Amino acid sequence: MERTGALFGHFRDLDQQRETASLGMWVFLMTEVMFFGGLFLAYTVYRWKYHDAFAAASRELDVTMGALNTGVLILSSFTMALAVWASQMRKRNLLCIFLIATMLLGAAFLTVKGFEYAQKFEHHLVPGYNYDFPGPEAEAQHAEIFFALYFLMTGMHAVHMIIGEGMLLILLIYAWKGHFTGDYRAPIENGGLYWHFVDIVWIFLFPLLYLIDLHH
Amino acid sequence: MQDSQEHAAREQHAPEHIVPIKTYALICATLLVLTFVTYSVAFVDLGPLNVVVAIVIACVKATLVVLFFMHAAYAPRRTRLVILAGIVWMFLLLGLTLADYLTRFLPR
Amino acid sequence: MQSFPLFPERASSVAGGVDDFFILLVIVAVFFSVVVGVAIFYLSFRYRRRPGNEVGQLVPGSELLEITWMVIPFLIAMVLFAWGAKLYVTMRQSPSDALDIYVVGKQWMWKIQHADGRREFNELHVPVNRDVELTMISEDVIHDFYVPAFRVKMDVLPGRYTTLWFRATKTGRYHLFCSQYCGTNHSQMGGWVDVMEPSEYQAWLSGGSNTESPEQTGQRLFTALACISCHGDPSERGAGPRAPSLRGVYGSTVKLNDGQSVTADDGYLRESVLDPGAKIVAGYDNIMPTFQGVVSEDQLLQLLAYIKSIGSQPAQDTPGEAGPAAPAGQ
Amino acid sequence: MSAITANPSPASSPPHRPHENYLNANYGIRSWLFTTDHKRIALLYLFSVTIYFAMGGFFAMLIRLQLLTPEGFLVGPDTYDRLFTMHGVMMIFFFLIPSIPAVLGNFLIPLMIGAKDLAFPKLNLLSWYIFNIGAIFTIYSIVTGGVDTGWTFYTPYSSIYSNSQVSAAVIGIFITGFSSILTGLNFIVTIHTMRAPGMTWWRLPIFVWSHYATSIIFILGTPVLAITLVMVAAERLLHVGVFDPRLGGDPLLFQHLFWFYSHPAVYIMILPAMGVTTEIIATFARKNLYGYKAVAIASLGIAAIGFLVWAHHMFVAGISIYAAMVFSLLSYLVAIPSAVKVFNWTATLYRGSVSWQTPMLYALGFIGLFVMGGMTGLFLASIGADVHVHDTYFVIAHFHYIMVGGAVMGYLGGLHYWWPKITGRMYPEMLSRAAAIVLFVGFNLTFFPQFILGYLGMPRRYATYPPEFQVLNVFSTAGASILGLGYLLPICYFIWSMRYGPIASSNPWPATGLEWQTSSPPPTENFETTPVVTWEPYDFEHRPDLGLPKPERARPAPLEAPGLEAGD
Repeated sequence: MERTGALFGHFRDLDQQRETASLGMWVFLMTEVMFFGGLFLAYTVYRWKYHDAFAAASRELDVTMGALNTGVLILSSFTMALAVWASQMRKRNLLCIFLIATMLLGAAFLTVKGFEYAQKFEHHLVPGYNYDFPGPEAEAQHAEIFFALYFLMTGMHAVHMIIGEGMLLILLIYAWKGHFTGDYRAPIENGGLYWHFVDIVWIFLFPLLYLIDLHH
Repeated sequence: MQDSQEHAAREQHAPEHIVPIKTYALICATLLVLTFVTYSVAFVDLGPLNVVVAIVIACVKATLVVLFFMHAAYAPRRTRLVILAGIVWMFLLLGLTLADYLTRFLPR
Repeated sequence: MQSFPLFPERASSVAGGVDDFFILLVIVAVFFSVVVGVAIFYLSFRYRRRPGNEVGQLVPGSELLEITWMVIPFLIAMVLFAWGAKLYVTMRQSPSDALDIYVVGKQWMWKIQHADGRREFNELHVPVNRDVELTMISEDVIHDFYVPAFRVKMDVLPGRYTTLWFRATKTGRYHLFCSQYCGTNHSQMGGWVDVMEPSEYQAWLSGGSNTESPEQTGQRLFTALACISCHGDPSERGAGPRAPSLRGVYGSTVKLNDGQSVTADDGYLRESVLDPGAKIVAGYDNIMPTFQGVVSEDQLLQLLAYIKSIGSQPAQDTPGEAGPAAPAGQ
Repeated sequence: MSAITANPSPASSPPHRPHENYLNANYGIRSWLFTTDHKRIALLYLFSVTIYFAMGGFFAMLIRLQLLTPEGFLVGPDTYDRLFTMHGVMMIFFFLIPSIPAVLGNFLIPLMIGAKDLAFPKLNLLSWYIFNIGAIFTIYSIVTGGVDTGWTFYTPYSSIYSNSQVSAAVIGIFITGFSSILTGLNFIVTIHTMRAPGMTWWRLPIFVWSHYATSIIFILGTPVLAITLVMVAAERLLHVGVFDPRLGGDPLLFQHLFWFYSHPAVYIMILPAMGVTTEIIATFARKNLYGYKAVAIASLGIAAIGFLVWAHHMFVAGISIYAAMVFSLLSYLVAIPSAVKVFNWTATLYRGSVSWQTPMLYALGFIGLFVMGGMTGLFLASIGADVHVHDTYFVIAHFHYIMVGGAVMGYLGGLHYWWPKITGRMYPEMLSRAAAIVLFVGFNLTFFPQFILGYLGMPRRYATYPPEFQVLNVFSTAGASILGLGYLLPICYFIWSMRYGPIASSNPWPATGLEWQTSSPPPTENFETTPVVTWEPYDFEHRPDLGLPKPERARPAPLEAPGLEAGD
């Protein structure tokens, strides 16, 4: 579809176009909810079945890094919200600065995550690769399910983060060219929605994976 | 005819809402505080309440993000309906499956 | 080609009920299909397009009619649901004094052991007019134990016991199928169920060569695997009560050290052998090693048979074990 | 009444120089592969799903041939297991699920609501590419040895024990899932935001309603299947076990996750076919649809309740008996919106002007077969009867009545009905009626004996079977050969008609929908000017623009005996 100014050919007006883009993004995010929902279901079932093994396995995770990462991701959501705000206020430079800040915070999150993964490899906690959990055999097996879910859940989350970083880069380039400080801002707003959604997933992953019965 | 067009117009012309920066900052601070709270509480033995507290705090945080960072508080009703559908369906998945697991070994 | 049946043989106590229900369903299905079919034919002929009837007439809707044809199917559906559910409850509720037979499914055969020890493969001999309960487990993938003449089937799962009961009402030889797809030779994984007169069944049982009953094997394993050194009765062996006695455990309610209690059924006992730390009896420590990889599914079923056999006996008034509720074990 | 000026009326369009339309707007392979026009994408989908249907059909014929004799007529069990798996995978994921939504829905939804295109045209094209990439993975798995797990991919067989190309097939289906998601997303957003002035929700054709309901399932169900397949692939490829029973994993968890999508997926197949049927019945009865609102709400009701019933596939799998009862009760509730639809379709014929043209034959056939498929669904929803017939040929017969008798009949009926709109040409009427009747007869001969086989206890997925089941299997195979020939007929005459068929007018039936208000085939932008809708749906009485005579109030025709003279 060719663009005539900010309006795509098959829309009647800008309002219709904006509403459409926003609704499309929200619908997409609901598919993401269900996507992670499957993992949350698997997690819930096994945590209910193998509570103690899950608690023991959870204690192998680095809570401090997890908490730190939660903070980093919340801050990145904040800067992303500010980026949307800057786009609404039509401030191009501010928009670019906030986008860069978001990207940096996202990269920081992924770096910390990378260190955590490396730790798991060192501690022989990677199922299917070098898994060797200290403890009774049955508990070790159930803990293996925990680590399988840990890697699947955080891995899927990290994949979304990486996609988000790529998306931010593209947004940044177009923002720098001044695309999103006029009437056409849907990509920035939808990018924001996506980024916040990824944040929300982590908000749930953190307590579920890292904070099982730490008081023992 | 007349009202249907009006209705369509209302649907399509939701005014764009600009949230002040102060609100964002406030929400961000709240989220960070809640993160700290959930982290600290995890080390206190509350019995089965630990997981409840953790989930409740996570839900509060997620709600704040959805409402303010994602502007759902200012979004048209249709958007809120979509969000509601997502949440309801996820609970259908969890609830009905757990309905099997939680009753599977009941005496019969 | 030969003559072929249109209705399967009926050889169990539930088969008649299932067939009656099935016939009711057929009547409902045929009734509605015929009503709709005749209505379509009649209306589309009666109001066919022809000169003078080029356009249909506007027919206003009727809420009453809509509600009527929502309520009527709803009521019929609820009757059918209740009927089907009642039937299902009968099928799933095992009678208490059933003959226990153990079934292990694997790709692609059924291994069956009878209460007195006789083993057989892909064939099941049962006495007529006697409740039989199968305790089933799979060594690999999901299988399904299906006897069409009995109208019963149940999936056989890896890692968990499922049970199936029936009471054969007619002697004869009936198909046994695996009805959950399990790989290449799925269609070969089956055989026959032989329903015999009780006397014949006894004769058949004794026809096996020097087999011991699963209980006896289980008792032997109980000693051989040194279960007895901890779980044995102090009165018998003088072993210290490091672990709860297993006498009278089966079917009783067990208090756990986290304050909860469970029923000591097949699933619980299985878990306690393979994953002893999962549920620990109140008052004991988590010291038992796992027997995963040490005992096979067959042996596990034999141990279970032994524990079951001493479970029916009341707990001896052994010292160190108090409480009216039978103390329980791992 | 109608604010838009109808485009070239049949008389004014010269047969040799067709007007500018989406087909002749530009030429060349690139103009098709890079098109964002929903109508061209629909044709791309038509092309793809026809190929996959042919593949699935080919496997089906081999399956039926194999079952001609008890000991297996054709191949060994290894090959047979691959045949039925690939038949199921191709037919379900690559034909039935995309067939009506991605072909007819894609083509018609913007036309029906008076939009120029779907909301996201590029995503629409992307979804076609994703669909085919997924298909390539799956076909790769066939070529390199096939998959033998059944289309249900039950763990632990699929994740640990099977020695076939499970991973490639699973990845293919995972990828294809995203094309469903994008299509569903596109439809939902389009229906919400792109309706023409005056096209209120209660003026939407039922076809659009049913696609809206279908899209809800697409977007809320498909992701669950996607993540489930990710877990299977992770367990198989990386040994990161989630379902592995050796680790204490629960194989039933997979079944819950799988059926959470795959049961509603049945409604993905049947709901659009119901939409097609509704359109056809209203048009060929030339009458307003009886109980329009009830039918519209029933579509949404089926989609919603459809999500609550999945565990009726697991009654004998070892789920809790309490859960089984809840799911059985909920399963029965699906009967109510389904019954509402059937009764309303039937009531629509009352006082209509019924014409037995080809699409109508398919639509009436659809109702009959759907009623039978639906009623036998009651057997499976009730736990007591399901225990016996579960995983037998009864189930096979039941879901083929829904999927082939329902969805495929609806799809073919829809293709005939909108063929003049899609191609601008008519198909041969007598030949197509004959094909419809052949299909109806062949279908029933194939699948009705399987109900009996199932009650006799023949389990599904059997490469060999006890000899007493042979007679019924031979009937079934004989029917399948008729059915197979029946499918060749439409393929042949559709291709013929694209070039040689008589030129179709813009509204040949005539019908009331907006899609018939533009020319056949429609121009790229769909409408010359944005249409304004001022009429209620399926209203033939107040539409002088259709050129029909006024219905006569006094009906002279005397009541005649119900005849059985015609067709099926």
